[in-house]
Amino acid sequence: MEPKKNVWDEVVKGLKTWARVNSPWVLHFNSGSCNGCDIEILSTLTPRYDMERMGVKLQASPRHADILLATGAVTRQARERLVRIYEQMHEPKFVIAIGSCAISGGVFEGCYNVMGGIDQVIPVNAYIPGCPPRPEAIIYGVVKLLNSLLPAGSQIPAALPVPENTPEEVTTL
Amino acid sequence: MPENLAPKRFTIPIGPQHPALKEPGHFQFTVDGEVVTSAYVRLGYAHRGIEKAAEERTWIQNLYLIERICGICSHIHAMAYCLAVESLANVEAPPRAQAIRVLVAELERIHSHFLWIGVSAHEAGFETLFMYSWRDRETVMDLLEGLTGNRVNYSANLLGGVKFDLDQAQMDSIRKGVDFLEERTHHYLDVIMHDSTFLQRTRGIGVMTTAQAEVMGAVGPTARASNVKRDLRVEAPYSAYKTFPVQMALDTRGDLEARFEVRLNELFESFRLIRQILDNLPEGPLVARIPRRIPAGEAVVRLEAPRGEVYYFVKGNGSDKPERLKVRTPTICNLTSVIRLAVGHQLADVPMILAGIDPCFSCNDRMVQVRDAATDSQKMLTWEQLRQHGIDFYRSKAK
Amino acid sequence: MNVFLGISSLLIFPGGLFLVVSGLLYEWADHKMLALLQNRVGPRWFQPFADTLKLLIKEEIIPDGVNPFMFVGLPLVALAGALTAGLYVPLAGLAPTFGFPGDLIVVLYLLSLLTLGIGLAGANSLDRFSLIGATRTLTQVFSYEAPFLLALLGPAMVAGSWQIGKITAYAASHWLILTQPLGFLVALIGLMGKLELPPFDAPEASTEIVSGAMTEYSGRGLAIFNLGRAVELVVGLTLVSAFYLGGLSNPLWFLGKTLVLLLALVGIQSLLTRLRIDQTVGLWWRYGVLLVLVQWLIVILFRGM
Amino acid sequence: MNSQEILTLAEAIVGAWDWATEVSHPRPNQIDVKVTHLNELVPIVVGLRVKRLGYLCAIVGLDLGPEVNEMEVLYHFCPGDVVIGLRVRIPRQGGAVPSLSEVIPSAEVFERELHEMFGIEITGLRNTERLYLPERWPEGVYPLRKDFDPASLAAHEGGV
Repeated sequence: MEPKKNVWDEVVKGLKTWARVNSPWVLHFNSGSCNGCDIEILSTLTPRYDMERMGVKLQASPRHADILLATGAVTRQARERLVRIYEQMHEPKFVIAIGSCAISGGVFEGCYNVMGGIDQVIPVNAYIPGCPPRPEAIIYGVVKLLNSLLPAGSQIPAALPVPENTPEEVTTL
Repeated sequence: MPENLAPKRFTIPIGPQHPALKEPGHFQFTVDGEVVTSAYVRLGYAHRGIEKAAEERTWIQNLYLIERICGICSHIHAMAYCLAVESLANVEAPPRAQAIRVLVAELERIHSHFLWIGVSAHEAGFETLFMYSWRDRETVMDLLEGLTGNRVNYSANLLGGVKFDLDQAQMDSIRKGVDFLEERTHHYLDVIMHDSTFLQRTRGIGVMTTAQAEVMGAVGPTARASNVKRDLRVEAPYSAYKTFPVQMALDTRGDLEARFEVRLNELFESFRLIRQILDNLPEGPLVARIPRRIPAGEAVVRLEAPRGEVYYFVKGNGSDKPERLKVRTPTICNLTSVIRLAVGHQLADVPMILAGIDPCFSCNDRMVQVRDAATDSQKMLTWEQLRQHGIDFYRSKAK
Repeated sequence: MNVFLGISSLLIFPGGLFLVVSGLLYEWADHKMLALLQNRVGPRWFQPFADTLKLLIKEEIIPDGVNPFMFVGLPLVALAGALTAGLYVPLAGLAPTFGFPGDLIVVLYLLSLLTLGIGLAGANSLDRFSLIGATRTLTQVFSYEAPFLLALLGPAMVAGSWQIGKITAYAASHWLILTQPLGFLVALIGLMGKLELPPFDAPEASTEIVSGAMTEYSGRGLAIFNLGRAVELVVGLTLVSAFYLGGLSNPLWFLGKTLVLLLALVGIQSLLTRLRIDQTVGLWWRYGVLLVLVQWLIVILFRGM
Repeated sequence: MNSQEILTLAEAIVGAWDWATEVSHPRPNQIDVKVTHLNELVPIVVGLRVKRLGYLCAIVGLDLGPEVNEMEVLYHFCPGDVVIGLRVRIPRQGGAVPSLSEVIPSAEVFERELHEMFGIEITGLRNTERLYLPERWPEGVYPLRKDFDPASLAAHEGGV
């Protein structure tokens, strides 16, 4: 028989996910990228795209971060630093592989010092393709990852008022 | 406190993951209190083995590989590679293509310098300048996107020419964008020369004398800030720089403030050049035919990237794959000199000194300078060994 | 009845809950104004609440080579210091709940208890960044503490008592910002030093020493330290505005005054580059102390006449 | 000094009295010098340096392949728009090249890359630690040689 739904558990679980979804602190690690993706990540924090309206803040230490934005095909030298950084992060943690190098090694696939994608080293929750992906794509990827944590159907409130005449499919992320 | 950690001195690892570096580089600074006593760099985190990969790809496939050596100066790398291959096959790109290449190179220089102003302001802790300069940088990113379709890695080059053309509307939008950027650059130049707290972090810090810059082989704005006359666009003009000459922006003080001012003064030069190119863009085709098999031979090409002189060496053996491709990037020359400058400065100045040369590890990681034994940074060397090694190194070097 | 009133004033109204909530809201106001000055959109109003709640439910890791009792205890001590300081300060423009002659010194001591907690937390770990961060935090305490205290003692001298209640009563009648402008300036800048707002944020300069003393902390420890900082922001703002901007008044008008003060802080914050630790100490001991002593001289001469 | 003067000056330095060198001009602003005796390399470089032509641009290693069993090291000095190339041929196994780091400090970096990528011995180089290959790169494996195959790399490290 399905356990009786205890209202108090529901509220606590809802509160927890609400907190995690609305304050995703981000850490960026470049494991051998051509820094095209890195400057796009930085430009998501600057005035035009500004991820802080979603609560995203670039953190300095892996201990403070929830999401690891990993870019670049993992080079042999950066490999064990990436693993150590991933282990230093506290649960619950997520990894987003940004750029085609992070997904599959991209144009550097097959180079002797490159291990290929990030998922060969640490588990990855979301992939954002592109060389480099546009800042909008990075924001879309992060928001999609956050939406996946919410119970089905609900979404993060759009941080900006959506102008009236925008077509339907644009507003539903 | 465990005993091996109660030393007078620490080794402060900066990197490979560090908010000061947007790319992986591992610097170890031994500090006595707040003063740096010895410094060395261990890079190689962004080394992907591009030179080997270039030997297994055809000339055309290499173009896409070369563009991704560095995300910020991808056009300069592609342009250098194309010039090298064209000189091997002694094909000359048509004048219109050369002018467009120089136009995109100058736009990229603006984009790279604005990016650099923001990053080094962020290193100094001046967030507002970081936010403002990156907001203005979006203008030049839009121009580049309008021209080539992509904000970064815009692959404008083809072997023998350029991929796109400029129509009147694009030219007007470039002119409008350049006017706005020029007015903003005046504002930033004023901020950098007069903002007292910013001057406290840049004036008289990381001073490099002309002799030091000469001996250490510093290149680009870092060298020009120490009055070393090295600018390939003036000394050895290539492609369209012959028809559109450029003046060199020089400074004599050689400290961080001078490096800021040289880069900003260079921007005015780029704005003037872009307007000049737009006014008299030569007519003609966009691409010259180039054979699939490039004849055997060697070619050396040197270009002025935003960070300094980039050197390309290509050797072909008549097949459709290069036999050897060598790239020497500007950051490695500046890095060896700047690491020696860090000694004696406060730890707080070190990120600013590193940012002063606008390091680009992705370019640079094809090559690096390692000074300490290949020890894993986590293994605790006894501090005494570390410090002694540092001091011996510098005493022998200074002889 | 009196016990119930005491407990509720401790826990609910001017004490714990109200103080923490207003601290977080002030922190949001600080970030939002800073973002607007940098023409960014800035965080939503519930951002600090989400941050604190998320940090509280994060996994707790106690790194090795660290004294676990201090690792867990120090954040609590820091928050306790800040909360008790809140009881003696006229929050929301109402008279302070408790008061005794000399409680101004106690409040300032309790506030620096928070900074001491952060310094010790940094020194208590193996991580080199927190060691450097701890030394910087403590050196900075010695730089702004003296001028800040002297600047606050200016109004105390004029009011003739060291009890906050009496000083604010005296300040209600005459606006001390007009008579003691230098003292107000040093108090304002001293507040920025105490809260480690840029340009005085060398102790957690992210681009040099990751996040200073807080590098090893995450989860509960970091959340409690951030709460302590937020409460310190409220207490500091109410203290300076109560002394210099005309004492007590109805809560809405008092809220306006503290927000204007916060706007001034944010304005200075966004204009200046982070100063190196030796430059901050030099600035305080060269100009801070000088200004405040000149202010004292004027006050003594003027009152003496 | 315009490029013509630099060219004649470089020509004079390199071709002076009895250096065993063959000078050629593959391109207008370029001099290519084949240095046959290894021990003459450093004196020529000192000569260039003294006449202020010694801005070392790069050191290029060329593997001419197992059949020719020879390697070539190319030093490029680039004062102004002139490119002066010193070319030295060494045997593929156990070839050694004198280090220029005493004369030109910035050469140390280029030489260490050469040593690491081609396995060419550099006599007199102070530190030859691992440059930009990872710390656990197997000894004796030189990636830029023609006969390098990545499979051997995986076997060495167990596919790290």
